[in-house]
Amino acid sequence: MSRLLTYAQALNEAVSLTMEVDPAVFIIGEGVDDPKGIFGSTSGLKEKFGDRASDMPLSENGMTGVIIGAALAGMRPVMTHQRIDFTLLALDQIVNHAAKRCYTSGGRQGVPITIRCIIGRGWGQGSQHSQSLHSFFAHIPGLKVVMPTTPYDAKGLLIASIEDNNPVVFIEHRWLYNINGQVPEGLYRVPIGEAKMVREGSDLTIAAVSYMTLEALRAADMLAEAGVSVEVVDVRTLRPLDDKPIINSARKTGRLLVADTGWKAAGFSAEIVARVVEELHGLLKCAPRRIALPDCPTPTTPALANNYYPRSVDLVAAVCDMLGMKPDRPFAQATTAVPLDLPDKLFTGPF
Amino acid sequence: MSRLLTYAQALNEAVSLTMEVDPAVFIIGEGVDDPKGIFGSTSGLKEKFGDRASDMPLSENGMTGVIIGAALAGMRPVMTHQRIDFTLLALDQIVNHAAKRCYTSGGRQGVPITIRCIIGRGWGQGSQHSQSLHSFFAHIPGLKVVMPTTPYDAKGLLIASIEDNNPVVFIEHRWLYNINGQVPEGLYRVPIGEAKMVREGSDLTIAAVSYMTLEALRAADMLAEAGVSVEVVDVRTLRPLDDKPIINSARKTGRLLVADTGWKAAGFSAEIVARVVEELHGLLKCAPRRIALPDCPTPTTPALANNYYPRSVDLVAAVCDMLGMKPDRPFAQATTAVPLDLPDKLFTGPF
Amino acid sequence: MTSMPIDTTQARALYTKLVLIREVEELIAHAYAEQQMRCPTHLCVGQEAVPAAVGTALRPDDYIFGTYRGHGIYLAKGGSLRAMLAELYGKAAGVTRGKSGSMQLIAPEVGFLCASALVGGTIPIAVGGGLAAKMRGEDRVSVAVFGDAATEEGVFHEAMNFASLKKLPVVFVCENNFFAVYTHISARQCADNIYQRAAAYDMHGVRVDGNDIVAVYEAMREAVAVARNGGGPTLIEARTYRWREHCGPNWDNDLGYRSAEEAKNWMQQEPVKRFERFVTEARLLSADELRTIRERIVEEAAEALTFAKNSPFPDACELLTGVYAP
Amino acid sequence: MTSMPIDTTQARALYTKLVLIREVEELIAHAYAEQQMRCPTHLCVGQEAVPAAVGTALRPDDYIFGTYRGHGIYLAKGGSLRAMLAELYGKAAGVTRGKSGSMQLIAPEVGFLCASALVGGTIPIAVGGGLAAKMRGEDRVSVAVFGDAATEEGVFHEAMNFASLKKLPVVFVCENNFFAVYTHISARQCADNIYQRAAAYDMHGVRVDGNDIVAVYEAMREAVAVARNGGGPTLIEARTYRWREHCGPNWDNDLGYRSAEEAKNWMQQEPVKRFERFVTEARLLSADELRTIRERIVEEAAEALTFAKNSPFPDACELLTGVYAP
Ligand SMILES: Cc1ncc(C[n+]2csc(CCOP(=O)(O)OP(=O)(O)O)c2C)c(N)n1
Ligand SMILES: Cc1ncc(C[n+]2csc(CCOP(=O)(O)OP(=O)(O)O)c2C)c(N)n1
Ligand SMILES: [Mg+2]
Ligand SMILES: [Mg+2]
Repeated sequence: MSRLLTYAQALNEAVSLTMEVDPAVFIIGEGVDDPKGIFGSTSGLKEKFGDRASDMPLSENGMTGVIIGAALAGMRPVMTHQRIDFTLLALDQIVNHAAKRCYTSGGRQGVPITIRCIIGRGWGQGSQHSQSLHSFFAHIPGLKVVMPTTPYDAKGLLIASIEDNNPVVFIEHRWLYNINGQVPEGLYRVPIGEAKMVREGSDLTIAAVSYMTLEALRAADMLAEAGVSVEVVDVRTLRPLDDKPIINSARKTGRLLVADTGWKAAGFSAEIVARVVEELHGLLKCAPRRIALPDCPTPTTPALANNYYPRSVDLVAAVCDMLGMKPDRPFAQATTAVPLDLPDKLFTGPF
Repeated sequence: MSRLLTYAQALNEAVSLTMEVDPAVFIIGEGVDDPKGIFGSTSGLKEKFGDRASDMPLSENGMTGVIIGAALAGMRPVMTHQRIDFTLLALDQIVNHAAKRCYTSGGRQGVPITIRCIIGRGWGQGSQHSQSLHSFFAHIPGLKVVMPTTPYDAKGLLIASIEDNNPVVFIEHRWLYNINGQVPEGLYRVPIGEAKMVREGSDLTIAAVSYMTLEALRAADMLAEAGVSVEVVDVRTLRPLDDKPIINSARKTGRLLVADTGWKAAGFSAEIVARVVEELHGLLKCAPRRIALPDCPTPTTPALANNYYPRSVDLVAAVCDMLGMKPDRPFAQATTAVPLDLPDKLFTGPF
Repeated sequence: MTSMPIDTTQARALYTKLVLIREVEELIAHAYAEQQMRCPTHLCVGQEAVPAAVGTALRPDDYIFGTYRGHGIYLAKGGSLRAMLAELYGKAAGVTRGKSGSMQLIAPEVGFLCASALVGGTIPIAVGGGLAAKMRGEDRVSVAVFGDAATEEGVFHEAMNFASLKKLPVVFVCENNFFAVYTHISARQCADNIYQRAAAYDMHGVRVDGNDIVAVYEAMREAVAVARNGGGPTLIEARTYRWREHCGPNWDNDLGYRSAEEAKNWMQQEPVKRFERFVTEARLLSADELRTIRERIVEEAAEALTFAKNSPFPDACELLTGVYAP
Repeated sequence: MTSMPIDTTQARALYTKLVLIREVEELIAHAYAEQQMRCPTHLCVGQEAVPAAVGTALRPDDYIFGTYRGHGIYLAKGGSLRAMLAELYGKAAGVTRGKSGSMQLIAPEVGFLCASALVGGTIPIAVGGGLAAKMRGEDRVSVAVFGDAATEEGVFHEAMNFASLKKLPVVFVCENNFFAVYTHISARQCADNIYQRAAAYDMHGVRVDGNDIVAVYEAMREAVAVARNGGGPTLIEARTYRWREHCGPNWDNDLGYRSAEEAKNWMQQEPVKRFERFVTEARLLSADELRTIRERIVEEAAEALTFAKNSPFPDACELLTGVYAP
């Protein structure tokens, strides 16, 4: 049976169900059992599972060590970070320790931990509360990195992550929390390591990460009205990266645009471009392109933040340019009216 | 007057000279004033400058905060890390704090710190002591990232880094410490943000990072004997990246090979490929290629580490393949005799 | 009769800062609902005595480093009120031209060198300020102000060790309001003993009633004097209470994470009225004088708010400027 | 006459581990010069009493977590000698098939869950072992072994707080050998008071002579008993001395970072001879018995070395295996 759930509810259900079936699973993080319950994604777990859903001191590196140790001792911990920026305090444990343990044990030890991190934007979060640092994790062998877009994928990928015997960095975009989607009851898995074609098209491929998938779908709608057929692939897993659907799509359409939530330089979008051009030499009809954040920290004032985050209109403009078309004026008007430091109401789904 | 100095001596001289002319400069790091003096690169500074050359507690994040604060209060600190892996403990201060300060002060505050980090390999350093994490820093607006290859560049770029009003991550490859090169006396600067063509050629461009520049030059020598003309560009600065010499070279030769000291996935080599193909659509004669580390942590045993690090023969093989040639046997034999967990004696220079 | 801990000049300075912080925070709380200050804003209503006393105990050339809950020390150290409010409105006249909002205020011209939205982030940075002063042989003091939860971060420990090792002129001021967002200190720390941790670092530690501005001021003056004279760092734990929600202008005791009684008890220890009672009873300042000070502040604050609201946004082209220092 | 702290069985167990560690370390030091153990190797010669006592005080199902200077606790906890030496030689029969060398030994089958080349890295990881035991209601104890410099890292503080907060069954064992590579503790820490820092975390702290295996054993047994019975964590500071260079097999007092006298004094407190004197004087073990134990160990070690040298390297195709657990 499938119901309409929000992304937050889907996450909550994934944790709750895995905790029900496996006593080794527990969840720990700053605010897990507080009145807001990580934007609703952990609400009720304390009531159901007692100490297995718990708060923690503000000690990100140490507490990551703690869950690694618990995992080595047979548990299956889930950690939450309300902002991915806080994981920079814990990279020694994540990168030097968790990511290396399986290999350096000669394959004898798994580290079944899931580290949920929220990326976000809006309302003047500013430079230290809105980074999108997924490329760091995508760079590191030994980690798995997932970034689900829909409530369905959020639940299925979170269950798969918790059940995985390796450290998984599970990255959620705050602006997805309120979107709706059909989500089956009970345990199901979306396999880690599979990209997904979410819209078929023939003129151009957009490979999109997380929330940018929604902007890409919207851009595709807008472009469809202008007779342009865009294919959208939701990357979903950054490591291991499933490049085949992206490469196949780009081979078919002959054009690649990558839409990322992070910075461009030495970022994840570069990896997609590199993989595609390494495979498709001479088969692209125009140069690939990346839409990512401008090369500066996040400004707080809406006057500048409004121009910081790329949106569907920017994708539309890039696509038109790649196709040698002049973008119609109405495209731009369609979205600039929406206040850009709050989630776009048009994006509530269902997806 | 120019003399033959080692890379380590060149680094030492850069710090010493800047400390002489500017009382705001000081150097701090684990082992700075010990008998080994960071592989000789800080030897003698304690004797000359007293407390301005000092050891520090094993508190990487805290001590990075300390130098940021000292910089905000008018000092110009240099920090050393014997291994870049230790900077993972300090990324909160480097990325969340130092990198953001100028922008978030509305351009009012500079953070003139230089963070020297050594990357390395060999003698079973293993997974936690031999990472090449430059792509992390290259991703972050607000940081500058340099990786000099020659003693001349090491001195000139280190002086430029210390004099720069921004946080500079200065990355040194351990295997370069003993190479020799002509180094002028006195203060001189190599500008941050300039790549350098170090060998002219017409058939293919190798863009190389740090130590891989030496492997590239050697590969070019070997290929020259087979009548292949390779151009080599030493990237030198990763952020801000000076892509023009690389793009111009690739435009001329029509072929691009990137040789990096780090991992491939979402790494720095992807950025170079992406920049070049975005600019040179339809102008490359074959697909670009990346030579980087295999997608696994560093193994300790020489039996596996021997196949971990790419070398000149791997570059030669890639070049031959890109040119549709079969590589001659002798190429391979030329280097496999050298023990691969010790620095290659053939690479002592002068450069 | 015991000797008076403060004189009239000090009383006036303390009261001015205390009321300035209170009035400005209340003004922000009121105006925030208009949704024109579009950035996360952490008010220090109820806690004003700590920043007011700390700021008053310092010289203009002393350094101070704070947190996202930084309006108090910004104002107490002498930062421009207009520039702060303009910053909250994201305006070009803001302290950082609107680039960092409420959470990362600075006022380098009066020694407020930086704040951070990362808990604990500026503790070691403040120690660096002390190191710079010591290396240059200056008699400047550097102060770190941080919350109770910040002491859970490893950098607290690292900063304490280094400051004590090098006998740096640093004062660590912990505003212990018992909560990190909705989580009580008892769920995060093994003991409610922050000031006692100083002993582990061979450092003097002192606990004060953070709602008693005179107590904070005395502890601070002593710590500053010791630091200025080469005696090394001190840790001050000031116990106080946040009245409004963690982030934003509202009241949130209805959420149930803390009890109404607890909040009521703390509000009875309200720092402003308490100090007013003290200075009038001690005849340091008259009720009239207090009223005059407050009225001037209210007027000034209203004027600054109007200025902030009416001043222009930064130009769009500023998005990419200031990433690097020249 | 005071009561005897240990009986014959314990004396035999302690002596066996003590000599095993000493003989194996010396054997490695000797063989290292052949340059066939091609990985950084940190010997614990001079410090053997600490790991030997710690290992003896634990049950096989207790957890232990160590550092790159980990041969001692690996052997004391019961790890295979052959597999350890094969690991140092980079062979497929090594504990990790040659993938991590000396610095990251493990022996999960006897509870040695991991080591780290990052100073301080495994302190919080050990706390996690304690958390797992407590959550499952087991009476297992989890031990963190680390050097003096590790206490400078923020994670030490974070781990101590959390272990005490949750009253976890953890024992923190600090091997204080006064140096981090060439740097004396006085240049790194504000006070030579590691065991006293426990107080800050409402935890029991104890300092012992780390060259007196009986003293370490007694402190450890008490800490383990408290932890096993739900009494929470203890911090033990064992003061000892590293004889050879920080990393590698050589002597390095000629470098001048520590004095010859200091080293000589410590060597006079040599743990093996000291314990031999103790057990023979107390008539717990005879000189003959001691000789027999040592001879068996020497033989076993020589055999293991031959095994390690002669066993095959891993196949080149293993480079890319084991990055992820199935
Ligand atoms: C390193 C880090 N972890 C978590 C957070 C999220 N966070 C923001 S404020 C806060 C509470 C901090 O409490 P405290 O230090 O006591 O200061 P207070 O807000 O009470 O003034 C938390 C957990 C953060 N900003 N930084
Ligand atoms: C986080 C980190 N910083 C620095 C180093 C470099 N390093 C390796 S061992 C060592 C000394 C550590 O001393 P201590 O903890 O006392 O242990 P000991 O070697 O004396 O047993 C240092 C500084 C490291 N490995 N990890
Ligand atoms: Mg608080
Ligand atoms: Mg030591």
